[in-house]
Amino acid sequence: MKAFFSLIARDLKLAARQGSAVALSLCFFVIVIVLFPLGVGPEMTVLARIAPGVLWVAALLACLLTLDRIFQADYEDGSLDQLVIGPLPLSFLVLAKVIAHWLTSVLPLIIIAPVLALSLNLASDGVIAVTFALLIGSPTLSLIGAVGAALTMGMRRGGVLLSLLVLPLYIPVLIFGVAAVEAAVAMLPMAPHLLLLGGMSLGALVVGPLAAGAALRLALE
Amino acid sequence: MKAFFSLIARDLKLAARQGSAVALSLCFFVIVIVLFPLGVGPEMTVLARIAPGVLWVAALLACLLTLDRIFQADYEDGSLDQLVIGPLPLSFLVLAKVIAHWLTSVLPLIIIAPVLALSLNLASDGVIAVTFALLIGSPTLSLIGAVGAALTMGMRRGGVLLSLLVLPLYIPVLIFGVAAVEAAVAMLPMAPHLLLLGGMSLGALVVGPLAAGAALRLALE
Amino acid sequence: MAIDLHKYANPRRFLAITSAIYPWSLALTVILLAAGLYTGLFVAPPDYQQGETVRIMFVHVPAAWMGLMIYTFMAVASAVGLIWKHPVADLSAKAAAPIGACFTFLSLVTGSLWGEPMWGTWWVWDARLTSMLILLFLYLGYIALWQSFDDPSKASKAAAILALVGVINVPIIKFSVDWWNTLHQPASVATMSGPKIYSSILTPLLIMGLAYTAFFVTLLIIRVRAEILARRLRILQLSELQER
Amino acid sequence: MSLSAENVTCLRGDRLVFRDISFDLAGGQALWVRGRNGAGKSTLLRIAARLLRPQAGRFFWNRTDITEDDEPYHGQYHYIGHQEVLKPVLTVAENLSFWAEFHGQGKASLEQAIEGFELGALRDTPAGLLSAGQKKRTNLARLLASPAPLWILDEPLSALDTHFIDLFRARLSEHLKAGGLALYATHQDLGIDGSQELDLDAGGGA
Amino acid sequence: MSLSAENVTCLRGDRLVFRDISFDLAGGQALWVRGRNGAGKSTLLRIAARLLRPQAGRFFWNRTDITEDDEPYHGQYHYIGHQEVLKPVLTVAENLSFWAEFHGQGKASLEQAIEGFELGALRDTPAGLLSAGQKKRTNLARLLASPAPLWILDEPLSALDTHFIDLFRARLSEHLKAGGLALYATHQDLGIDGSQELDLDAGGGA
Ligand code: HEM
Ligand SMILES: Nc1ncnc2c1ncn2[C@@H]1O[C@H](COP(=O)(O)OP(=O)(O)OP(=O)(O)O)[C@@H](O)[C@H]1O
Ligand SMILES: Nc1ncnc2c1ncn2[C@@H]1O[C@H](COP(=O)(O)OP(=O)(O)OP(=O)(O)O)[C@@H](O)[C@H]1O
Ligand SMILES: [Mg+2]
Ligand SMILES: [Mg+2]
Repeated sequence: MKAFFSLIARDLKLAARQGSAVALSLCFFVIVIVLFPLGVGPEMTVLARIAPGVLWVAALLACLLTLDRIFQADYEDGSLDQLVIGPLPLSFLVLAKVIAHWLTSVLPLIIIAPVLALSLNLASDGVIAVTFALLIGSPTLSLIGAVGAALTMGMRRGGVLLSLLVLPLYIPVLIFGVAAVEAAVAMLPMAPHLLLLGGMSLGALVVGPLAAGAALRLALE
Repeated sequence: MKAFFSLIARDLKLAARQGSAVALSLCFFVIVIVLFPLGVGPEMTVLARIAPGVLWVAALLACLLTLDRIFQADYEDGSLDQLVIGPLPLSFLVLAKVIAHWLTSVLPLIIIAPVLALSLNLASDGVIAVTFALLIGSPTLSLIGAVGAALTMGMRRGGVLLSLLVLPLYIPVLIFGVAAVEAAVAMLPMAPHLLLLGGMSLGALVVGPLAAGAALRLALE
Repeated sequence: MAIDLHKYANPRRFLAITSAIYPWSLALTVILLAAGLYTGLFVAPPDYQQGETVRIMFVHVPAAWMGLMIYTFMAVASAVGLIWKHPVADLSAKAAAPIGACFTFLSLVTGSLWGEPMWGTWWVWDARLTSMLILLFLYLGYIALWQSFDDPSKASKAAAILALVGVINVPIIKFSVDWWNTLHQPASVATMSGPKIYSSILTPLLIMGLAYTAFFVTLLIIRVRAEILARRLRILQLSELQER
Repeated sequence: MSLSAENVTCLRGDRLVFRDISFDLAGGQALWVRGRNGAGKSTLLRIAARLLRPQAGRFFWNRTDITEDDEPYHGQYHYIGHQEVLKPVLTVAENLSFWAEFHGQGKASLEQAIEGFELGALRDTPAGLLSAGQKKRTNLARLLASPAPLWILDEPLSALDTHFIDLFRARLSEHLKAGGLALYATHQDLGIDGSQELDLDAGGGA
Repeated sequence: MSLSAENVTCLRGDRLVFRDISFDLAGGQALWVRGRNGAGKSTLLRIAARLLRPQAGRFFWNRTDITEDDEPYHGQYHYIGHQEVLKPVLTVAENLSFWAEFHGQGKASLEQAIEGFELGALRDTPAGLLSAGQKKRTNLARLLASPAPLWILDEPLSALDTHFIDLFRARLSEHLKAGGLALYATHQDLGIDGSQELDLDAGGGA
């Protein structure tokens, strides 16, 4: 357990010290959302219409982009070798890394999402919905992403393969996430969608670390 | 001159061998454009309305993401030290790297853009316009991007800073690029917009390599 | 301006000259600010459409001007610093950036405060507003770049490169309203054909503009002097280190 | 404690790196793995650290077969490879204290590691600013930051100056005296008393 | 040909690495830069390769001052640092031939480099698969892939086995005999006749 928490603590410290992980995904998220109105034009109705989609797509992409950081840096400088031969079972190792990833790369997006949603002229029910939906759905993104990251680690065409592997698995999250927001905007109940998102997160919590652990062992040999 | 072309040739060979650069930006571009209809919903009119914006934003982001590759890999393995003390003047060195970047990371997007534009239900005039606008405007993206990449090379918060520095400079390209497409769709002349884009590319061709060369020398010291 | 800076860029002379100017610019700031606020808030008539909210203009418009002007100033100072290697030019660019960022931020905030009564929303993504936001990003990038280097002489060169490349955005921001039809007002004071508004509004506006400029000069002097002293301290420390 | 290998054979890609390597190492002993460049020293050490799987052969830890199930071997060794395993933005002390904690150790062993490799003056230097030899020492200090009976060391001397080579030799001797085991590959003779030698050159190399 | 330095002083961060270093090197001579870990050897070599700027001091190439304007010095030297400068996906031959071409050389000098460091058997191996010593040799082979009068070498021996140390010494002697210059930092004595020594330990180190 001490190893588990010390690993999370180290990753958080590294993120704070280097800054790049936290800020990169956040910055990317904000940039996408700032660029959209510029590209699409300022009409309020159009913006409000596409806002849930833009927010979710931006969050998905921001997450996708930071996935390779889960293991890559440790792999390159040899730390991963040392982590793997250490006392922590592989799936806990993955879990610790995923938690650190979610805290540094995903949580900041969720915190800033309401402001961006408002600026896109989303109705206030939608703003709340998008925040909740992200909170409940996004752990799936990190967990599934870790499997992809472990599978493609150290590979030559890693980046691409990672996107191709992970993306199809992200689509359900996108669809239910957007559905939840649109339901809220249309004053329909959004609980069913949120429950589904939660269910996916729980499933991913069980499957993700195991699969990613196995993939890690493979990739290192 | 031999040094110049051998550097371009090497970068192209590396890209072909590793694949990741070409495919990553391409893959990202396609993914953004595929995700959009999923997030926004399949209504043709909405899609056609936002298509020019989505295409340009996706191209901008794809380019932004590959920028750090211009110098980072060579910096990390020590090649950049060797390149800098070699026979090529710094601004030509930058130019060679930018050309390789554009060929491997931007040109593929432009080639596939018409297909994606059609899939977003853009009018055929718009499809032609978007291809031309990208062809004329995108060198600016690589050239300005190189300045940002050189300025942030080897920095701790490099990735984020790079986006923050480069993004504001990309906005004019985005605006005129979208304007060109929308003009074409509305049957208005798009030549003025294209001329402006071309002018920017020429300006960037002069300023970019000089500024990036100066930045490189700074970063290496 | 470039020539002037060039001539007075020697730090010692700069310190001497600025200590002479400083009290005057401080006094000017206070007087102009008082005059501008008085004429703006009490003398100028309320607008027949906008009512009393029009008075936000006297804060908003000069702040927007300053945001644009200070970035231009930074670019010029950077060029001087790069070409003639004058340390004071670099330092003034560095010192001006946060001030410019504050003015830009002020214009954004007052603009949105004004937008709520006028357009019924705090924020729209029109060209003028967005480009002002982008200007804020430019300032932030510039400041972040300064902070990313440990070595000030490197930082000043890197930041100068950025300021010079970034200055192309200033005209785009200035003319964005003329080039695209947007919600926001087109320029009516600083236009090619001269001002187009009544003098009862124009006068306080111009006074406020001057007041902001004086304020900027005052702040700039304070900050550059602090920078020069800090750098001297560092040089002292380093030479002490070499002695050891 | 003991580590033994029986007829270990390794292929990498299509290339036979070495075949039928055996050794038997008891507590207090060291094994010097020698060989030309490319002979397969690093490969053998990575196999011993279970970071690579051999094509054939068996491994025993304390006479228990660990070829398939390495449970008893887990956490019994340290591996120092060619890579420095340092995070450039963390200081020397932060880097080491993470590894100490990760292996369940506290402050005390951190201090021991810093003293053991004379890193006191560098403790608050970010690892990215260290010189080559300073990095190497920090990496070696992981050996003391958490105790483990077996040390697997791939070229531990490279980049060290003569003073620190002596220092390292002293640390290694202490470890052996306390009953530890070591497996090391160097091009230079370390001169550890009673260390066995394993020469891979019989098997080739390029 | 000659390279000389006068009173070179270097600060990194706020740390004085060394001060008032001077040397004078003529064609056919080598300078062995010695010093403890952290003494500043790599720093001095990077300064000589114009990859770092010193705080103070002057450099002369062929008696011309190159402190400000290094035009005459450009392309006159090779620098081999700690990093391997290899692209893992390119083969040994491809890596070397790029550097040969970049410096305007053709096939002939590539062959010379490959032979000179006995890389023939590895020519089509991707650099990513090489062992540590093989990487080092490929990196050193850049010295022969394009000619330059001055060689600046930072720990050229690390990871090499005794055979290749001898081979490298032979290449260096040939270079010096042909009138070349060399500046090298090693912890081990290379035993080059008539090489000067520059000991940085007077200035400190940690
Ligand atoms: C966040 C929102 C806003 C931003 C970023 C913004 C930005 C600017 C900028 C940059 C200028 C300088 C124009 C120049 O020098 O050419 C300006 C001027 C001006 N703004 Fe705004 N503005 C905002 C909101 C508003 C609102 C809501 C109004 C009122 C309807 C308004 C009215 C004006 C007026 C009247 C001028 C003076 C134009 C002139 O005469 O030159 N602005 N604003
Ligand atoms: N992944 C791989 N695929 C194929 N061959 C490999 C691979 N990795 C290493 N080799 C080859 O295996 C051989 C042994 O490599 P190893 O790194 O074990 O050598 P070494 O004895 O440590 O040499 P050095 O003294 O140079 O460090 C080398 O010839 C190398 O080219
Ligand atoms: N960027 C930097 N900022 C501050 N200090 C630095 C920086 N880079 C190196 N140093 C310090 O400068 C000193 C000299 O480093 P250098 O790499 O030149 O040593 P070296 O003689 O090559 O040592 P080694 O034998 O270990 O390679 C070291 O103490 C190092 O910690
Ligand atoms: Mg080895
Ligand atoms: Mg060194």
